[in-house]
Amino acid sequence: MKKGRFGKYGGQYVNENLIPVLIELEEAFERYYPTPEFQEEFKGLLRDYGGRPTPLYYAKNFSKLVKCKVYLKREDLLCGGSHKLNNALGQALLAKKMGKSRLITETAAGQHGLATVMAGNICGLETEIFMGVKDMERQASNVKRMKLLGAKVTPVKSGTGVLKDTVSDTLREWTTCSRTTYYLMGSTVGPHPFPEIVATFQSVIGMEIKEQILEKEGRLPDAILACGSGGSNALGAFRSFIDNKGIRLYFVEGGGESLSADNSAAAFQLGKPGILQGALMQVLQDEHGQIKPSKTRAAGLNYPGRGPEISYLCEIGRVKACYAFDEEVFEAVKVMCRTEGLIPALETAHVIAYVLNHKEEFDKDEVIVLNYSGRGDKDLETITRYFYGS
Amino acid sequence: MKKGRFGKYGGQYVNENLIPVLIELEEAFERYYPTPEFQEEFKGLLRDYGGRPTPLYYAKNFSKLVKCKVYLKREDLLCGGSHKLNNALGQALLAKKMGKSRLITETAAGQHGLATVMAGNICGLETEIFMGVKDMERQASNVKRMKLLGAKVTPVKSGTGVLKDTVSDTLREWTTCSRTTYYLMGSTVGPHPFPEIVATFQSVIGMEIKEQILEKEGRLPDAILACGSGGSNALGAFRSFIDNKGIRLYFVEGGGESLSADNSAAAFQLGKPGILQGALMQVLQDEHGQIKPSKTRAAGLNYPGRGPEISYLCEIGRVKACYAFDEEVFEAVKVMCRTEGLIPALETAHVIAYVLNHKEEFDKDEVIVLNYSGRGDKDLETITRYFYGS
Amino acid sequence: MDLEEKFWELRERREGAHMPHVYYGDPNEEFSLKLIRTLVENGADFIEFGFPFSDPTADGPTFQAACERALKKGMTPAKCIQGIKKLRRSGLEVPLVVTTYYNIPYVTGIGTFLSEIKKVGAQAIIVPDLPVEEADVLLNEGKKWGVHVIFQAAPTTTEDRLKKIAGIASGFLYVIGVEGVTGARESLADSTLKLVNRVRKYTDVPVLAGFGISRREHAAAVVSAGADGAIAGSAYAEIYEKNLKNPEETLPEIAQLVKQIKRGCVEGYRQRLGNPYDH
Amino acid sequence: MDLEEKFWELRERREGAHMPHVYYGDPNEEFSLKLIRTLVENGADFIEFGFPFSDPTADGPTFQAACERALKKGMTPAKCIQGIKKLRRSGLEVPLVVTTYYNIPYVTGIGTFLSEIKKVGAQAIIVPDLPVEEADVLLNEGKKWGVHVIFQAAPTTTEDRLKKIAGIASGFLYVIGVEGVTGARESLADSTLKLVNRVRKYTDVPVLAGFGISRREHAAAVVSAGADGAIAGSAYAEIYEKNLKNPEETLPEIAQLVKQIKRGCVEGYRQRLGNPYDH
Ligand SMILES: Cc1ncc(COP(=O)(O)O)c(C=O)c1O
Ligand SMILES: Cc1ncc(COP(=O)(O)O)c(C=O)c1O
Repeated sequence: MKKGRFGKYGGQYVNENLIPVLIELEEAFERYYPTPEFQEEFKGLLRDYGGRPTPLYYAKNFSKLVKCKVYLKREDLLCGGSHKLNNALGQALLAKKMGKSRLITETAAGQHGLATVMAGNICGLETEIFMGVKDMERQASNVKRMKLLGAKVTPVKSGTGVLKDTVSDTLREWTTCSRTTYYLMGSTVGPHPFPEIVATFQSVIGMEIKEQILEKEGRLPDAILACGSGGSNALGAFRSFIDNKGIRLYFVEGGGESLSADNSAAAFQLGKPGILQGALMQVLQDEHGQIKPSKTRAAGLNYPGRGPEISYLCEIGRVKACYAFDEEVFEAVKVMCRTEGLIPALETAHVIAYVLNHKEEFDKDEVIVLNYSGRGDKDLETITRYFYGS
Repeated sequence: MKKGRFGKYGGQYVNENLIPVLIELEEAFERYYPTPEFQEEFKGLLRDYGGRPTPLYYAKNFSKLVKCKVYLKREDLLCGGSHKLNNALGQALLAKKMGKSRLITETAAGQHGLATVMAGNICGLETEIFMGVKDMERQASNVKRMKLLGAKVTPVKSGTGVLKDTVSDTLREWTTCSRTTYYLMGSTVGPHPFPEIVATFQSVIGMEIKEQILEKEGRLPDAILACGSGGSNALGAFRSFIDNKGIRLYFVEGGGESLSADNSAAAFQLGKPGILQGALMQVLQDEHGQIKPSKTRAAGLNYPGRGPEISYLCEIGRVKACYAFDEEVFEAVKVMCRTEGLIPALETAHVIAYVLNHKEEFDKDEVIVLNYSGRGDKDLETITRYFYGS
Repeated sequence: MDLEEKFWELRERREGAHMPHVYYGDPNEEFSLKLIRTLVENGADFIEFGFPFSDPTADGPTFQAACERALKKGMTPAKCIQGIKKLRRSGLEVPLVVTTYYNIPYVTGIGTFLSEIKKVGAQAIIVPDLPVEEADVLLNEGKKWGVHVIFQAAPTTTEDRLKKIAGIASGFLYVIGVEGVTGARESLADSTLKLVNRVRKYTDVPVLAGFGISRREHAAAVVSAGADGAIAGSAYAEIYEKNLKNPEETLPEIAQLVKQIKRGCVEGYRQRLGNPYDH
Repeated sequence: MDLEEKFWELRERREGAHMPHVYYGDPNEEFSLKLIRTLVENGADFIEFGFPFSDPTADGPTFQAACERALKKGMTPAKCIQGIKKLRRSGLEVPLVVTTYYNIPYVTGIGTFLSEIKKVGAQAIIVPDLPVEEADVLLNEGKKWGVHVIFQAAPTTTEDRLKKIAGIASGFLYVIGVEGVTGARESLADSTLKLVNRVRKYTDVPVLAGFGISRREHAAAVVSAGADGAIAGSAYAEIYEKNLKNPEETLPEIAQLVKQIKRGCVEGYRQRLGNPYDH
């Protein structure tokens, strides 16, 4: 496969100004990442700052409902409350090695923005976060967190004020300052080498799953499931298992209200290949090639594109593309609360909902792993408003 | 030392109705706790559900400010966001072994209530949480979390609607239902055997510190510092080191606004020995023996009593009793945010403030450990209102 | 008059004893003095004289509020002691039993506290948060100063401990009728009756039953079941707390209730005399 | 008229070229048609005919808003093609350069798209999010259909890549003057001038400089520094967007500006002829 490509997906579809910095980035990643110094610093921070390894938890009560053995890979316990820090720490270290003095990024749920400013502070880098005005309202508490940590949070009003518009604005900003500034991409999207870099930093998830499940069960799991939009937590969990064809992989995207027009974020159901924000990938778009806004209650899944690698893996059938509707997702939150005492992020609740509503796909002797990508603190308002109306 | 006593402190000062259940509890703890089955289940849950061991993080940027080597024991990364789960899981398991069907407890910051309903759900026990009306306002987000997890949250209006009143009400409730219901005490306070049970379950913190610091530094630390009111996180951190007289131990309580009348929670500075809610301990009280309400912005430190064991250790000089004022505490939050990207709980920020304001007590060759008891998500509103006014 | 003497007198009169429980200073001192006199004039044989405490963990909402009001008005242990003195000076003769939580005598010093209440004319002390296991100091000082230390037995108390409590009981034994805290209750728990009988196996010391007694029939029931009398407290407070501005106006109603409950104590005693389980 | 021919003609006339950039359909089709005619009548030598795209990542706020307005009004690639057809039918002769983001031709099929724009009379295409590394298909199809593929060079472009870009440049080379996105700017970055000179080392293909040009002096400066012309876009949109209800009213002002900028192009060219760095 050509470098930067996953099948036909991927590439570097950005304006000329950014190409040199992408080449510089690719070189820097290849130079620094494999060195023992980088590995030691990265792994040290993941362990001591981030709290890795995160546990693989056998959810006994939840398993009873599903009628098979369900393990949760507890990325919610990672510092910051989601898997995002794996990537943010890795890239912030890389930015420091490259001599950049500033990080910029975009965020939707705020989880990635939070992870970025945390990593920035650790590495002594300034941080500016672009966030859609609508998301700033929906995820107000994460805005407070980012500001408190010292990030500049810049509201993005263009478009509909959600993630897609914010990525565009961050790319624009990067065009003006790429010599000094590092764009810390938040998911396995964007131009090469971002999808590869992000997946590599996230792949620690799957490596741990492998070791942990072997220790607990003496065998590999029958299936691994993850939610996603760009695909970073999913690829992080899947990468160690892709060659092992016997292991079923499920990718659950945001179904939104319904699969009817403009009420969904289910790009694998409703989209087609297209170029958005630097890469060829599966994208929600109209028949003319205009990108459609996505819709889901989970801010972190509210992106019309699927990263190149997950697009490819779903296209070739290695990963099954699934979805869950908002209503099912809220019910899944409640089930996880009551059975295991855990409030999942709305994003994470998609994978829980899928399992609860497709029990028949899992045999009673099977062992399955849900990548539990984040905790629901950021969604607390939304969830309580949904259930109690205030 | 007499069982249930730490020097003169401790005891079982409760009404006759509760004595039999306390005896039953002591017997059950002595019977079940040492068994391999209990240990395995407890440690398994702490590891896979809770996320233990929590990291010991060398805070490089923060250390530069303090001018000695500062490690943070990251209890904020424990599931639920504070050290409280160590104890809640242990006692919930014990309650289950004792055949109780229901947990009751009181909470101030909401952290212990949260930990209790989590543990309750895991163990299949009903949960009722008593919470002062004032604390329910101040810690509204934790109330939402507890309700979402299925706990019944009962407002306590008596007294001034804070922790002290809530403990009394929970004791009263327990008097009516001790045959079926377990009172899951949240700190190292209350009648024997609670202080011993809670400290035992929390002592995992210090055992891990010992192992981790030996691995990282090849030696034991020069000092360990913890915040506290009842003392559970402090004793958890200290217990492994008490016999090692060369290690300085610091206990930081809530100084509140000032040490002048009724503006503080600094019981070691302003209180004297007395009997409150089941035990003889250091207590804020007037000259007639009426208990005084405490005052601090940190809900979790807002208790007029210091548990028997920490009262004793401070009395004999093994632990140094210190305090930090509210204003210093908010500044400390900011420093930790900026240097290490971490938002501490207001309780935890007391120990950070103490270190920042007493640098001269720590030599530049020294290695010190701050027990980082919890994250600040629950205090986000209070903190941002303090700094930004809204 | 000492407790033994009083119980002797009541036995002579074939009456169960009635001890009302009052938190002194609620809502103010003068009212408390009048209340106590009213209670005694209308049938109270003993007075349980409560020293208000900030955190009365064995008390229900009625008495919590009573303590809070009294403390807000500036009530102190010293003023309580003065209150007893006033009552004695004004000729009150019934035995006075001081009730308070352990921190109050603890900060004064147990011996000092007991000597002071003794000096002004109290005969006994109840400390609801002090089980026998913690009571060595209080017992010693009580003996030294001649103050009875009254212990409680509860429905949850095991046979072993009941024996122990009965063994050191002096003055009388306080039987807590319910698993719960103080407070008037509609129906009298079965457990009160059972517990009175259980206690009887181990001691001849008089037994007073309390918690949840608010009516004549309650008193009659516990006394006929073997208790030597009944204690009621929150039931009285519930009357005057409805008119805190002019609590004196409620004294006639309180007088009625104390008469009723005392009547219950008498009836119960007479029933018991015809009762084969009586010894 | 093809690009070469146009540049030949301009050289003959000793003029720098001016290419205004317009997003078609903003705020509606008729206005765009009038705007383009106005621009051409007042000095535009080429028209950069933008197909609006939902996510124009190389465009600044002015053109983002332009795309958004056009799309909201229902603009589609098919209508854009019809627009070109209308312009040609009405006699417009200047070369037309289509600009759009890669997804638009991609979903239609690159070949189909190029054949269609060629058929209606466009001469070239600019795809701002398609660097040379990704351009094989577009280049092949461009050759096949006779559509120039215009590449861009930027201040950040390294020497190696500049050589490569210059090597495959056809029609003209688009020099991006600033590290940034489209949008009128007050002062013309030094970097534009430097980059024009850097490019000149590697190619004789005409060079048009764009991004940030909004005044006569800007145009004069880049052309005198060696560019063959200047591109301006947001500067025009900024005029009519102030009066979106009646954008036609702003056409005189736009006419003035295009005249000015064209004059700058001419002046710059004449200066350059006396310039020792000119080759
Ligand atoms: C908790 C959580 N899970 C999942 C996602 C989706 O991102 P990705 O597809 O990159 O894993 C997000 C994004 O914000 C998130 O916050
Ligand atoms: C984060 C945190 N730290 C410390 C404390 C104080 O409790 P303790 O003294 O039992 O450690 C609390 C209590 O709620 C807390 O939430």
